[in-house]
Amino acid sequence: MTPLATLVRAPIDVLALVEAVSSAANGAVLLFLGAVRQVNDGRDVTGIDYAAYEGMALRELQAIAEEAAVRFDSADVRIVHRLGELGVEEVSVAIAVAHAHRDAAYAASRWVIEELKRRVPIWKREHYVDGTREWVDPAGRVNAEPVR
Amino acid sequence: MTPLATLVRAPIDVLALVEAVSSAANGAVLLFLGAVRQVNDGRDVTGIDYAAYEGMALRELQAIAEEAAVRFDSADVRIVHRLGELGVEEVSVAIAVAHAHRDAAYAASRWVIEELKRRVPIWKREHYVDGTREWVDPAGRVNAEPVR
Amino acid sequence: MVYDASTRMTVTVLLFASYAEALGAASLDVELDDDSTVEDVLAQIRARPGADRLPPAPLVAVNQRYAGAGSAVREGDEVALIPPVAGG
Amino acid sequence: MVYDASTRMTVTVLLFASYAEALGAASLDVELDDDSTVEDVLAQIRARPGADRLPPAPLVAVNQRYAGAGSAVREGDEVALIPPVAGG
Repeated sequence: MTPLATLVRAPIDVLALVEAVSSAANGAVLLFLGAVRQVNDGRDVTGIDYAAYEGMALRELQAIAEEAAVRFDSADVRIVHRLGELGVEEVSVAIAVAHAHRDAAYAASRWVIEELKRRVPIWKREHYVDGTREWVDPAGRVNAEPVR
Repeated sequence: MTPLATLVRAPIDVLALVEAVSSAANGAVLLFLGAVRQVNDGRDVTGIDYAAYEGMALRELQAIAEEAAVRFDSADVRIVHRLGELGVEEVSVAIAVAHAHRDAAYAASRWVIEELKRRVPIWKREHYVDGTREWVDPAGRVNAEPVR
Repeated sequence: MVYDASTRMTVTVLLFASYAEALGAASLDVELDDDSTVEDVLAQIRARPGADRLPPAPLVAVNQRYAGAGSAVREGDEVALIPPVAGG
Repeated sequence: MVYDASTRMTVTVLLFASYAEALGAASLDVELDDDSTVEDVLAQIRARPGADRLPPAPLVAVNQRYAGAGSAVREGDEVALIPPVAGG
């Protein structure tokens, strides 16, 4: 069986993820992909590097997939997050969810990405056209200034 | 450019659909797949055949993709519906949506599948293990009895 | 030349899925006055054998767009009866 | 043998992303009493050069689980400071 969650350093095989959750019982499959945007908050981005506290990130991702199955009536969830350097348009995260019915598939997919963004110890550093790089704090955007 | 909507009689190339909506501006891609379930409303299904009023179905699917772009802030939408005989677990419909942000991507994806089910002239006939086949009426389920 | 208000026309009505099965055909030709409406088309269809298996007011499309009972039907229009849709 | 209530232990604190940059290291060893808490770890970290670039109450994980300021820290525990997460 495909693991519920994985961290990878190469392009994510999204088709394999879809196939992992497809089954004769599941009428709906939802695949969410997060990708690197060229412009973020008005700044020109040339790429992003993702870092993680790998052991804990994997543990949290697995816990999210397992919790989703409990919360959303046995939704079948697989999560892959990419680490390392990504260019614009590359996929950083892929979440595949399958369920008998689409209501639960949409709800579970959305819950998983929000939980991932809330609690999984992964960080991203944006690279800008001027050559600078900054760690992103989603609450205050970039960590350019010390948080006091 | 990939057409906004297509009707096909072979397995849907979901990866091509995802690639068609991916761009440097889109941070979120959502792929919805509808697949044939083995059990529907308690009856064992061996397959489904899909029929369409092809000209109008294509026109409605294109209209839905275009309306989604207007309603959901330039969401980029592609829809493929398969026709003909499908076995259990095969994908009957694929909807790819991309947007700068995931809120709009989820909303647009959900709107598109609901509109498709509401207004696109496509019909399905379920094949059951006992060899019988019945056209499905989503309101009253199967059309086994005359609707009066 | 005298204007003839009662010119007749033939319109082909497309049938699909359960409606095609009920009426035993994928299309039917109906004879209509040339100032007819969707309702006039339906009246003709209801007279056909097997039409008792259709609902009282089936959805109709004219030229591939959903059309109400009062919509005009003209020579050359593509008219279709639309069973309850079940795509997805 | 006399029980020694003030045994000292060394705990390694993992640092990531902006916190690793602020403190100039991917991990730091801190000396603690063996009945210490997360708050005691943070007090040690705050004394290090560069710690002024950390928020007053950074998130902490003990053994790969988020832990409150009062949580116990024991010999051999894996302690980590968690900057604001930005996955996805």
